[in-house]
Amino acid sequence: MSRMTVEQALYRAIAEEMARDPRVLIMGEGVATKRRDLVDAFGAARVRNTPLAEAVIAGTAVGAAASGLRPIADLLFAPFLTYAMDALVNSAGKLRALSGGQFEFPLVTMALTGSGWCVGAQHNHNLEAMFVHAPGLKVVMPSTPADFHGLMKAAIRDPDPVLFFTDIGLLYQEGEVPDDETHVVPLGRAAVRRPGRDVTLVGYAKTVGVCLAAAEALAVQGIDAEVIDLRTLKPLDTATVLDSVEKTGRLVVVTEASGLCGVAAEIAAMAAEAAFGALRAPVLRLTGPDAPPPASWVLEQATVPQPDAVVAAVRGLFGTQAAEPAEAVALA
Amino acid sequence: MSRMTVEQALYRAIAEEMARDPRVLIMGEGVATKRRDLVDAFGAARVRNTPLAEAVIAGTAVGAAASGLRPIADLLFAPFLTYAMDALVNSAGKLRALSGGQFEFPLVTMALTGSGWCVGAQHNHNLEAMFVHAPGLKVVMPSTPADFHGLMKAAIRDPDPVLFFTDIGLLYQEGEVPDDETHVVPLGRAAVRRPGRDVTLVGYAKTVGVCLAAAEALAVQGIDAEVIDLRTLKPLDTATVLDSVEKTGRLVVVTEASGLCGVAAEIAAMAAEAAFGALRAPVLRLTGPDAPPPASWVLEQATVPQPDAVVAAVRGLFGTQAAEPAEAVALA
Amino acid sequence: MSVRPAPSDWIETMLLIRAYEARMVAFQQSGGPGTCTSVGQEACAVGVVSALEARDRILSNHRSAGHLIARGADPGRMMAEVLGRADGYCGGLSGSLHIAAKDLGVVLTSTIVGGELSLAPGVALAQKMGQGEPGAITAVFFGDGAACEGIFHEALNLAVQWRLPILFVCENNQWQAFVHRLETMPERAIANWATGHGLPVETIDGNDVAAVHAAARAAVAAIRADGGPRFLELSTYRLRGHNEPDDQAYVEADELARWRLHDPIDVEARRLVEAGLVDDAELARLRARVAARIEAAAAFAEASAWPDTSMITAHVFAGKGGQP
Amino acid sequence: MSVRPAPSDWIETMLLIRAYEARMVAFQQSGGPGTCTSVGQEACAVGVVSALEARDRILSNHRSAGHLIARGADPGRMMAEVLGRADGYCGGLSGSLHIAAKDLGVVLTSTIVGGELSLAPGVALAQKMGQGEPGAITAVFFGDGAACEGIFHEALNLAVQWRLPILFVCENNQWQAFVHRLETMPERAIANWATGHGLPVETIDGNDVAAVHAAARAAVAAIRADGGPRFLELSTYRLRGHNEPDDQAYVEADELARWRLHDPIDVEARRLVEAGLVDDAELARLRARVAARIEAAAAFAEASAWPDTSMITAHVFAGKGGQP
Ligand SMILES: Cc1ncc(C[n+]2csc(CCOP(=O)(O)OP(=O)(O)O)c2C)c(N)n1
Ligand SMILES: Cc1ncc(C[n+]2csc(CCOP(=O)(O)OP(=O)(O)O)c2C)c(N)n1
Ligand SMILES: [Mg+2]
Ligand SMILES: [Mg+2]
Repeated sequence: MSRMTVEQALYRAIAEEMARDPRVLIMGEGVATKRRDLVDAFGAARVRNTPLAEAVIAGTAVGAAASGLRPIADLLFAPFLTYAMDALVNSAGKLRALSGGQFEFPLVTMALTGSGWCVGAQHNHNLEAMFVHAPGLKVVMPSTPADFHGLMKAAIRDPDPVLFFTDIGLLYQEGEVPDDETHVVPLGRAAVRRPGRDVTLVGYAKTVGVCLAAAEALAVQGIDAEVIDLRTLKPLDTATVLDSVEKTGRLVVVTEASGLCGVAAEIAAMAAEAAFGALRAPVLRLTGPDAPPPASWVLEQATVPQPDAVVAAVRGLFGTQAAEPAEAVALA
Repeated sequence: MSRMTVEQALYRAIAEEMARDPRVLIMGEGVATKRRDLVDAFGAARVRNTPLAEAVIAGTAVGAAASGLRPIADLLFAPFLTYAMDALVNSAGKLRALSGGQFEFPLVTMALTGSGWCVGAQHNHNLEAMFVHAPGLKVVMPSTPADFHGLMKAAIRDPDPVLFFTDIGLLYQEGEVPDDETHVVPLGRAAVRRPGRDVTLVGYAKTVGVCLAAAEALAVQGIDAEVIDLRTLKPLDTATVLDSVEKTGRLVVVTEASGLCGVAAEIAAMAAEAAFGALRAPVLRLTGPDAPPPASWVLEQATVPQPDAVVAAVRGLFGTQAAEPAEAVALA
Repeated sequence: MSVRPAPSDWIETMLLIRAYEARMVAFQQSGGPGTCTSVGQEACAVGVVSALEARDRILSNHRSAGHLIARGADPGRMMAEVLGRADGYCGGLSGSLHIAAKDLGVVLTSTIVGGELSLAPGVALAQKMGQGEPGAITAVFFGDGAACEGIFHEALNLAVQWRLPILFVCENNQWQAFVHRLETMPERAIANWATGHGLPVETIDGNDVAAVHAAARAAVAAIRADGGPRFLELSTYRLRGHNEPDDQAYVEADELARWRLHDPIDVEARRLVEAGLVDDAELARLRARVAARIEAAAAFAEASAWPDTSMITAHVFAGKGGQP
Repeated sequence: MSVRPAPSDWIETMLLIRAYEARMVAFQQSGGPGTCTSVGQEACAVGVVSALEARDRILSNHRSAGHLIARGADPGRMMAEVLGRADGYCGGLSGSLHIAAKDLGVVLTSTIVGGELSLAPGVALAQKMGQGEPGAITAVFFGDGAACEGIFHEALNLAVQWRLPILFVCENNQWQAFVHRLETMPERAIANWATGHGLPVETIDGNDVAAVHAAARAAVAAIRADGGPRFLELSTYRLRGHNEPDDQAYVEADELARWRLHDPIDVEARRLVEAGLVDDAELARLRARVAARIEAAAAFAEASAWPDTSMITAHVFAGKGGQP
């Protein structure tokens, strides 16, 4: 084990995969400037600065992936993906199926999002659900340095297009990462971060920490919460969530992304469909507001569900009081 | 009342609003060629053919809306919106809030989607949920000629950006439309198409007809289904859905769009949250598959939930059998 | 059929494309799916594809029949695809709008205007970085309308900056669906825009197959020599509507009539006759031969089975059964 | 302060911009938010904005301080916005990256590179169609990097086709965040690309405020005269990093040193001194005056309250409380 930040874990994974597979290359606006280490190790041909043109950066990654390379496209911040949507949604996500399976798209796109830097809604927009909804794409959004390392390696090795989102608020968070170069975390497996009997708290990225903090507070109050880190948003590990709900009978989904048609909605709907018999209380969603994340520090903080709000919501499930509307909670 | 197709109702609404408000203009790739009637009535300045460039068409609509005009941008088919995402998601949806309320964006974008023409996934992609998830946008997707007329008029008059989706399968469907030019259907109100006591069927666009057909079949079998047409997907009329579920205790959501993080997920999650006490059975989603809609007629048909699948699912809610997975049903 | 028609095959290949599309029009008129035909643009497809080799890659768009047939695609499997049948090149999932035939090197066909331009640099980058056969290049076909999309410029700039082996082929057929290109761009826009990106640009009579071939062959040789991109603007005309059916009511009659007199098949036939290489009887034999092929193809397509509904999800992801 | 600095105000306005940004750097170094400064580009902002009138509209991007101050924005409210306070131009919701001041005609600022280019044609279309004051035009500021985005070409082409009253102002500061522009485009690319679209293009020394003003004034007059767009490429240099903090380790020292010798404030000061219009004492007085204004502005900003959390949703939609 070595202690490192999420950012270090990410680039260690990329460097390991580039060393392992000569077909892997990385491109983006400034990647060759910012990662001299990769240029020195793997050469300018495999570590490329690009023009400021997300549409063709993504399209080039898609075309190259279908032609034998394994590109990683660093698109910087999630809202910039709006320029890359045709290549990702209409080409990478659809041309395998539309062609009757003739093409394969082993590519990874990287993007930052989430609160933490007060950069406002044109840099901070948790739009991962758009890509979960679109067909043919996989979506990863880890919470620990070890998972950033292991899931990035899995994403690079995966035969399908993977959107890899990094929560800005976690970028410099430290944790233990296995030294073993063969450390890979398979896509599509959630992690139970804290076992519990009474209620299931589901989160991903920075809200995993929120759920764990809430669970500690709840423990003191005699409520034993199980905390699940989704890690991969598509394919979604429904079994782990459903098993937990079957056991606890209560589910609270906590996301920084807004609620409407978000991942929280999917988890809640899935439970109401497949674990209904086990549910003993309403399924709650605590999410970011349905609003563009503002830049002001105090406002940005308020867009993230806080542990006390999770605690209050869970207590509501055990008491008689009705569930409060999710946003009000997020803003409380 | 006059009998007309959805297409006729749409353009009657546009013509009425252009006559009523000189700030309304329409632009798109070929609109001035295809709608000579509008050019003749309102002049070339207000009915504009554009270059083949969705990003600047949408951006121009957004900029013009913030500057005193009321543009309608015809973007043809929903998948082409992927080129217009920055203008719609990052500008129209965010710049009002990010600027502290300095700007207003009264614009409408039009796009076709859905099965019916066998055009494949790059023309047929029900991605409306992406815009429901994004902040600051309104989304409309009607099912009857009268609603296409009344909701288009409301959309054009609305101070916020509205994405108006037209189900290809409904375009030439006929129905009665009020002759009254003041006929406007307010955004944000669902319609109960068929009152019922036993189960709530929720759909929009072409699946409203699917639900109504299923309801007829269920009636014969002694099950009295209530059918709700959402009409507006954002703002969502949660009250009408919840009131119905409070009454029936059973909910089946039927959409052509895929399920993951779709509108069906939102409706199901909302019910599991706010109507849990009333629910007597799992909340089911019958949706299109999580796959790019194929072109082949037989395959395209199979991507749309059919009445018999809805009937089977509802019967499952009354019998003991467990709910089948949505896609299997959709493909059955 | 070879992936590279010899000069002596050009006329028959153009006739085959014309006959194929005439048959698709008939299919549509009898209730079949509407297609975007390339009637009038056959010399672009044949002239360029005949200058490529098997190792090269081709990207196309919604108007792909000519490119596919010139490359040696089986009209029967193409028709089966248009009809949504199991024997189609894409198993019926694509239909007419995104037909790809990887075995023939026709890859990643996209019907999103500009989609082919976003993907071509990646295909060429893979070639440059040692995937596929050495010296291979990528030819990307697109229209004058696609040149209005921002991605056109992003792709050209990247190809120049990264020195990618791409032959950009703009089939300027004067129309962008229902809009004449002069409503959307200045007269000389396409060549001027391309020139602004600093790569060699040529504007050629796209209805003269020999001229197109000569320009394409020279451009391909130049790309193989220095690895950098080249650009061809082929001036041609869409003799039929944007897609079937389309009464072309919006088309200026004189313009259409002028271009009809310059039909690429007539141009080539005249050249061959004047050069004494074929006579009218030979041309009649060729027409009969392609007609027979197309009838056989249509019969094959109509006899082809519908795909199984399991195909809807069979290829969404790489995993078993198309699952993630 | 006027929305249109008179020639005699140019130097003070440039000094004010420089002092404002120096203060933002200090804020960042003491733990405040990092900003994208326009140090070295002050002549672009002052030269162009001084050629505009109150009726005109301005679109800007992430590097907007110069444009705003030249237009007469209150440095105190700008700082308050950067600090996320209630008195900021956007109530603290924007922060530094998308500051708009509608009252001053600085509209729809977008930090999505190219966003301002996508929106400008619509603002100009509204002017052309009678919204706002007659004869008004739209000036859109963007960088050399934005010219690499496809939307740049879509916007120029639309402006030409629709004859929109837009002054395109490309501040070519040689850098695109951490990438030198010569890694992304040919040497003369920007002027060549713009010229390819068929509108009048001029490349000007962006560090000479008088030259920028003269070119902008002529372009604005031409736009008002014939209603069509004009394009200015202002050659300048980003003297500091992309955003704060940035050690510029990746910047070639000689290039930076060369441009430092051509600092736009020094250029203008030299011109004024040589013309006998100001002396060093006067310059010192001006520096002291702007320093005082900036300190007062900083005090105002730091004293400004944090916005209420209700503001997060207050302006999402037009309805009451920002609700749909
Ligand atoms: C992004 C996008 N916008 C619009 C369309 C609809 N459409 C299909 S073909 C076409 C015209 C394309 O013109 P051009 O590029 O000149 O090719 P041509 O059809 O003339 O061969 C249009 C507008 C589309 N398929 N994709
Ligand atoms: C679409 C998009 N891509 C990337 C970024 C990140 N980014 C912000 S400014 C910048 C450089 C822009 O360069 P240029 O247009 O020359 O403007 P400058 O910063 O030099 O003033 C980049 C890459 C962004 N904000 N938007
Ligand atoms: Mg064309
Ligand atoms: Mg720059």
